[in-house]
Amino acid sequence: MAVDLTIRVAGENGEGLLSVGVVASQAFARMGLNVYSFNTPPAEIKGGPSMVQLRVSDHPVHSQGDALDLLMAWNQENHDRHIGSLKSGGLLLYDPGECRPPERSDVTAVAVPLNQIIREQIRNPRPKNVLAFAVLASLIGVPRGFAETFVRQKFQKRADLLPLNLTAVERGYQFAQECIPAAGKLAPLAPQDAAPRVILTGNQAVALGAMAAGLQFFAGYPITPASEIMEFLSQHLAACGGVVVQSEDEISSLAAVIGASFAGRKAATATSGPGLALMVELLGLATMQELPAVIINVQRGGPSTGLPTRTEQGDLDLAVYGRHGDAPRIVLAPTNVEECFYDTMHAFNLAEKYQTPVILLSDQHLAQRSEAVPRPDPARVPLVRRRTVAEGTTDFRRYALTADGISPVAVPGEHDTPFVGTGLEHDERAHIDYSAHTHEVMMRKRQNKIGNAENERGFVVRSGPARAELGLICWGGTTGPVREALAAAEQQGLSVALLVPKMLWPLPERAISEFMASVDKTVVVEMNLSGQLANLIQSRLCRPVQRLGKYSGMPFTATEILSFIEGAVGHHG
Amino acid sequence: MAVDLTIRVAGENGEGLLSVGVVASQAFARMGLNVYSFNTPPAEIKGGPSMVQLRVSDHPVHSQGDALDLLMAWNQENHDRHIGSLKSGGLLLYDPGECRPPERSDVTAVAVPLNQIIREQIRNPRPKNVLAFAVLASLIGVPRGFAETFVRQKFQKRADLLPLNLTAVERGYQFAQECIPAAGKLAPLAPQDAAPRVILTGNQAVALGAMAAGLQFFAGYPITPASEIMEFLSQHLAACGGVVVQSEDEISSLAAVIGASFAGRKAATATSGPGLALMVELLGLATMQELPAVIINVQRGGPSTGLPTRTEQGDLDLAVYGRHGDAPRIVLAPTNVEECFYDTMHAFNLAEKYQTPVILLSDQHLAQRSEAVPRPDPARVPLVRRRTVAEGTTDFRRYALTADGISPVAVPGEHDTPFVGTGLEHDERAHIDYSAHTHEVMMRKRQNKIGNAENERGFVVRSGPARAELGLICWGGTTGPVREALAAAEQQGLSVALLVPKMLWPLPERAISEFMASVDKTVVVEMNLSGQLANLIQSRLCRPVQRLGKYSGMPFTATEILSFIEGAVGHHG
Amino acid sequence: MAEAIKVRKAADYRSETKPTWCPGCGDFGVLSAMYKAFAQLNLDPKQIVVVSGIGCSGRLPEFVGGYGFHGVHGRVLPTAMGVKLANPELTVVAVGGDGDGFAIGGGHVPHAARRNVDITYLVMDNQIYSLTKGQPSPTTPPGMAAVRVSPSMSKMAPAGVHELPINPLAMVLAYGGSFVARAFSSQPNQLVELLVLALQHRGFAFIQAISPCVTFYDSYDRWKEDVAPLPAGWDPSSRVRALDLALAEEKRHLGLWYREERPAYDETIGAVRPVAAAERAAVLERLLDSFA
Amino acid sequence: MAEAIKVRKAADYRSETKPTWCPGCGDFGVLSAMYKAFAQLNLDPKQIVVVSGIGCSGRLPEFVGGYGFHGVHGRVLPTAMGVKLANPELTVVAVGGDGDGFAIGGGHVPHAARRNVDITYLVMDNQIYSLTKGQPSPTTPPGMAAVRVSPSMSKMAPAGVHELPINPLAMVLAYGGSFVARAFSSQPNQLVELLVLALQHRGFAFIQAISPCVTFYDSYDRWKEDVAPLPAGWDPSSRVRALDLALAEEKRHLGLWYREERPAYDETIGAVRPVAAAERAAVLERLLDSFA
Ligand SMILES: Cc1ncc(C[n+]2csc(CCOP(=O)(O)OP(=O)(O)O)c2C)c(N)n1
Ligand SMILES: Cc1ncc(C[n+]2csc(CCOP(=O)(O)OP(=O)(O)O)c2C)c(N)n1
Ligand code: SF4
Ligand code: SF4
Ligand SMILES: [Mg+2]
Ligand SMILES: [Mg+2]
Repeated sequence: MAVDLTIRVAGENGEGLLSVGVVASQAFARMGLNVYSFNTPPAEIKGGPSMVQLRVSDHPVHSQGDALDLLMAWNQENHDRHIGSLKSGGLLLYDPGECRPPERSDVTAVAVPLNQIIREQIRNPRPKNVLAFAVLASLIGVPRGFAETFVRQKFQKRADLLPLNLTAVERGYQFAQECIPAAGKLAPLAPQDAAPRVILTGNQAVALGAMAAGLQFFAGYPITPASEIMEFLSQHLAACGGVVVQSEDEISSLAAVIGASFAGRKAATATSGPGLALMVELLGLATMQELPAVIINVQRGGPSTGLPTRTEQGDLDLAVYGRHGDAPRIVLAPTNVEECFYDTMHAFNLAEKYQTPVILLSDQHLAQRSEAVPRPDPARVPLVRRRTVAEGTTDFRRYALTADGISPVAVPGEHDTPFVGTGLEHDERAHIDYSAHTHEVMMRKRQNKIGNAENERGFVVRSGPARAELGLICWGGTTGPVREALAAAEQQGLSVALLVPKMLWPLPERAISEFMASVDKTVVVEMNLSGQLANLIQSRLCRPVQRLGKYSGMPFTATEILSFIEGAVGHHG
Repeated sequence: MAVDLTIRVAGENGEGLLSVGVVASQAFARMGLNVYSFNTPPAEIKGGPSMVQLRVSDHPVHSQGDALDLLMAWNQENHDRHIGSLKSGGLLLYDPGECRPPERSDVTAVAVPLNQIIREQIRNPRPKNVLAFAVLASLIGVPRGFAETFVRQKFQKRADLLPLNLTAVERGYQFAQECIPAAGKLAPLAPQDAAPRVILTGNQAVALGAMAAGLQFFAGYPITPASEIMEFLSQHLAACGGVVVQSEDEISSLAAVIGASFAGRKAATATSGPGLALMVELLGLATMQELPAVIINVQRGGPSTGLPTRTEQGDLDLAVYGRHGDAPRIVLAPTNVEECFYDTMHAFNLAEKYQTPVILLSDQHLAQRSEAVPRPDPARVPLVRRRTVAEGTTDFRRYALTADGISPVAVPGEHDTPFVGTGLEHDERAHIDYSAHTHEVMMRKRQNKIGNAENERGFVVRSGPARAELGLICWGGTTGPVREALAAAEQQGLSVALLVPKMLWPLPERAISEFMASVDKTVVVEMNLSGQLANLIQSRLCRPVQRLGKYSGMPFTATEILSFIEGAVGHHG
Repeated sequence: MAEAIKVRKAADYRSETKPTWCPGCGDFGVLSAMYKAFAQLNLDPKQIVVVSGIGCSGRLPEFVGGYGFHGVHGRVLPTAMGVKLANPELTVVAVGGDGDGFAIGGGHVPHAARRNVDITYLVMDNQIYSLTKGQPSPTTPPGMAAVRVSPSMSKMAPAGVHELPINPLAMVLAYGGSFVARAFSSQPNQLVELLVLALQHRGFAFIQAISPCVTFYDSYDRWKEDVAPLPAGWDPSSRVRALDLALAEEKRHLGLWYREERPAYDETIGAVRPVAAAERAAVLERLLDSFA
Repeated sequence: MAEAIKVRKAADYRSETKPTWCPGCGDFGVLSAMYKAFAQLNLDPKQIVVVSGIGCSGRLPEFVGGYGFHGVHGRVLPTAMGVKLANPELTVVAVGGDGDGFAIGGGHVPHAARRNVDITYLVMDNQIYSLTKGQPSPTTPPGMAAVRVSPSMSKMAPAGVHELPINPLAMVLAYGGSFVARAFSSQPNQLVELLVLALQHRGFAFIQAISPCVTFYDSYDRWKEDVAPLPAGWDPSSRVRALDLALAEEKRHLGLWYREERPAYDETIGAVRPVAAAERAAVLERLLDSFA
């Protein structure tokens, strides 16, 4: 069987702990291994218990992993917090200067005196992260030469720190090789010969996807866990001729985005639930004026300020129904870091094509974890720009009633056919008109136009057998663990299929309906309490689905879903 | 058969036209007649065509009426606009100085030289409204003495204007009696001996209901068609010890309401779609802190700024689903002016009892029309105040997990058990807590608490036979015309039943499900395009409903619904 | 291509839509001043974007024959900023009412001013919410017995308005506004002059245009008494002096109160510039390299 | 009932929750000054409501043993107004950060000031968004090379901040604030003094409390250089003088800049007063009569 290790390092926040994850992920990815890492930031800004978890494998991994193969505890408090998650037979590395000798007898416990090595052999606290990395790297079979090369590259620009860190690599390898008994050694991961990879968080992938899609204007307001998108773009968008504004609030962010879109540019904002809530009025304006705009919403635990650093899929209702009056829009949800890149590109394309706001739903776990993914190729998604008025048009009608509901637009500075966009009801010429006829016609135009987006291809992914006892439907960040559970269930011979709609509005009714017809029982898996996608499906298809919800602030694990599957179909197996 | 007249007066805005409606409604109501009146304000502030429509009957009326029995046209433009609505055999009164002789031969046309009488006999343009009223009153059999007494009372405080207006009454009666041929006389309405009545608009009824419920703090921001609620309360709430703030925007309105509620007071705001959209973030806070608050939302045509002076039922989705994270609340919708009073009282009671925001959905037509209704009796709804901490409690837990999910609250200045409310996830003591367990428990607490409100009695009204071919479901302002159509259909022997949920969230699933089981086919009638209640029903019950929608900015007429019913079940009849 | 330079007249900026304001509304004066200012600068209508919020005043863009954006209530400044940064070649004019600008939209003013967004912001100040039929606004003066007032106002404030009115000029000066002026719609020549200066100003140009509402708060008579030119020889280069006057003025002084040169926002943070697909692709590849 | 008057010490205002701020955070100084001010006035904890928005600073109410309201980002002022008008007996203190107060919440400040809502509003100004890890705020100074700055800040503003920082004192003075002061969390005695005055002030009392963030923008050293007392013999009765200084100051002057007596909002528009059910019923009947 393939090798697949789940490793957790737990210590005090601020000790360089999180960078162990960064360093190790990069190194493992460069070896061609698959890496999936995440961490839980503490509630406090400084200090407080913290952990980073890495899953490393020679085959693709879709979730953070579950029971730990290896736990490295930097102190007693963190040992106590996490020891329960170590699997029987797993490896515990603990700092004997900070922890009492461990009690569990079903695991291999090895003392790794990190602080003592730092104090006595390195004499500088900074490289503790590299030391920890070296111990781990050695244990999972990373060749020492590789680790050294990697650290050299990493500290290329900090020549002053390089010697210290190289020493840390040396001591780490030395310690692991000399002092860790054979029983502690892990199944070594062989370097892979993989396609080129990059390590990205979901937020980085979204920002890169937006740039690849031709983003020109971004306005945002800081909010956990979406801020990194704006920060990334602030550093890099200018190189592509774009502008980033940190505005005074989310309302102003979306207003500016809408203004920039009116001026013909591709524009976006990024926020989380509380910010999306503030954008509701302006979202309706964008629908009414038929303006492209991309709104990235990184969901966190709600309601209200909720759990800003935890994950949840609680904003689907708001994304779909958060508008006064019937103001349809498009809602997408990528399911992993790689898709964060491509689906963000699609979001811009759909916004331009349908002249509509598009909400892209990410979530804290998807946005802030990192994954080694195949290097994204922007050329895979040809860019779309909005339909504009034909040269020489004299009888310009901004909201011309066309067969597909999409009307050519004029762009200030570009076209000689000025018009006045308005959020009041208007006729084809954009003139304000409250008559019953105009309102009816324009309501249908806007509704049908968005309805047509259901026919876009590539936004529903089906897997598993053509007929199955159990059909799972899930969306967004929940998909990874569901996929893994599905693979395991298939190996057990359980009859399960999976449907993942990446476009959530308009709901791909046909695909879902066909899927439901092909399974005996449908269960919608999502990270919320009320079953928001389940409700949407029932409301459109009138066919009952069951719900598997999680609302603890933590992502599903594959094991949780697998055991659900076993409970649901296992009795036949 | 009972007498039932639909009368329209159409002229230029600003000529005192709208006050004809006010004066006539009041006079007819004082006679014990039922009155239902509405008007369409023009798009411009001043000038522009305008009309007022009155339906007068000796039996209860639930809608604005349909084909006109009488049209009074003050000028040509308005004649042309409205002549098509006059029923065959109806009576047309036109001002011969302003209109050409009319062309329709199937109506009785009578010249009423309003402007000439004003000019030559009264010599002051002001009492044109009273003159028009007098002509109408005479035609429908209001005794002249009654009209005079009424006008005397009306102008009690304007002694200077009284003689002019009495002359107008005299001339009006004289003209009608002398110059209108017998063919033009309408079936006279006899004065009724009815229970005491008041004439109220929906907005006035809501404001009075709020006062009756013990409203102490109101903050709002002007918006059509909700402003009258704030204006009314500004004049009158102080007498009940309350305060009204016109705040700088809707966000600040709801923030202030939430602050006042935290301080233990009954508090409310009123707005329309764009304002509700801005309140979404704070609504989540009220749910999270479990604070009572009443939000009155007077729906208007959407999306965006939409059709501010027209009616629609497009904000149900926003009321139910406008929140990030699973943040349940209660949504109510009264169906007529009388219920605006009582249901507003209920809204406050439910807010206090369940410690939750309650959204009351009205709509432009319901809010701004006036109806003669039985004088409301505040004593019919006993007042509820939130459960507070028991005297002497030492171990105060603000969010104690109780059987019904409702926890006693402490009020600043009143209870010796201070606590800190927060929108972050919190434990029973209101302490911030991000742990999975606390989040799960508190999510369920909030959800179940609101879910229990489904058991409140009196919020679902069923009418018609116990079993029927066709079952209609409607809500809010659509109910009046549906009721009338139902009565007509029953007279035709058509098999139709009606269910009206006045609580829309939590959805009264049991009642709806039983209703659907008792009919062959269910149709949801509502004034929107997407079928928002229909979607909610399907999402909860998974049983298909059909939809009859209207989205023209105008309310349904009973005739429209009747002909739908006839089409749906008529073929058996 | 040699193209004859077209010379435009005020009438060329009229749209096909006839203004819907009440006869006598101050906003007519503002509109015609705007036509004239555009004509003086001979602006190309396709390069003009007039952005507005909601209110009677917010209808103005409809009546101008350039591009227009009639948005939602209170968001005119960030919207206009988006337009300007998206295409710095455009002439962007933001207009609206006192409610739109200082109540619901008041939170955006400091930021437009301190950023020095290169737009003209003209507030048609009628000291009331007109479109909603006459509730008090942030600029409504506390005493108002002498003027004709709407029923809504007397309902909203049965005993008069109690809030201190805001002081728009003082506020914008305190925010760091780089061009601050006041005009009166009944003195159109000055308004045209100030508009021309504002349109030429590189940065955030604020004009408070007194523009009475004849229907809900007919204050023409009062204003005629109340306004005065700025003191003779007024030097618009001192923010402190302008602020002192704004706090202390007895008459409402009309004219250019303050102006300074400071880089505009599209210069400091930059504006959108067209970039070739190949350039964008190269940037992306470099960035992706850094994650490998 | 004769009840012995309880005399409270600062420690009596501590809540059971230990502050979660980073060691060295300026907000500690603000918190302990608040305990002391409450103690000096011997306030009954059950009569105190501390309202806050979101931010590191917004956590303060949690650490105070009175009633507290930790609301959403930027809405502290209208929330506090609601509390105060609902029960004018309460002592209402609004607290928050520079982002909470001047960015997302900036639209509410003018209105709280001009209404003269009787609350104390203390802004813990660290010139940065700390809770979100260090983006620039409306008070971030354009030049900041000398101080330790967060990674977020250097990402958000790779070439420095370009906006003019807002001037909180000038703004609140221009808004008509009736009590305007500045303090420094490292000079706690003065802060206690100013807090006591603010709590005693009938109306809107604004305190800008400089409160450095050691983690994302450690500016202690700069501040130690930068602050100075108000000029000797400063007379806090002139708004114009205060504004002039606010625009021109070279050092950041600490102390009471301005104070005036003016009726508070709960006096002008009134506050909630308990009314007997019978009285309410009578009012209603009278009103209903008018519709008969
Ligand atoms: C979010 C929102 N709230 C309220 C309104 C209602 N509304 C429209 S215009 C207006 C105020 C108008 O006053 P002002 O800005 O001074 O413009 P004026 O009509 O006086 O020119 C209000 C409150 C709205 N359209 N949107
Ligand atoms: C609507 C909304 N937008 C954004 C955020 C994220 N957020 C939390 S605190 C904060 C700013 C904090 O800065 P400041 O107010 O200065 O407080 P500090 O942390 O510096 O004390 C932001 C942007 C939020 N909670 N809600
Ligand atoms: S109501 Fe007043 S502001 Fe509006 S158009 Fe009429 S005069 Fe002008
Ligand atoms: S991050 Fe800064 S503001 Fe926040 S607690 Fe730490 S030092 Fe204080
Ligand atoms: Mg105005
Ligand atoms: Mg701050």
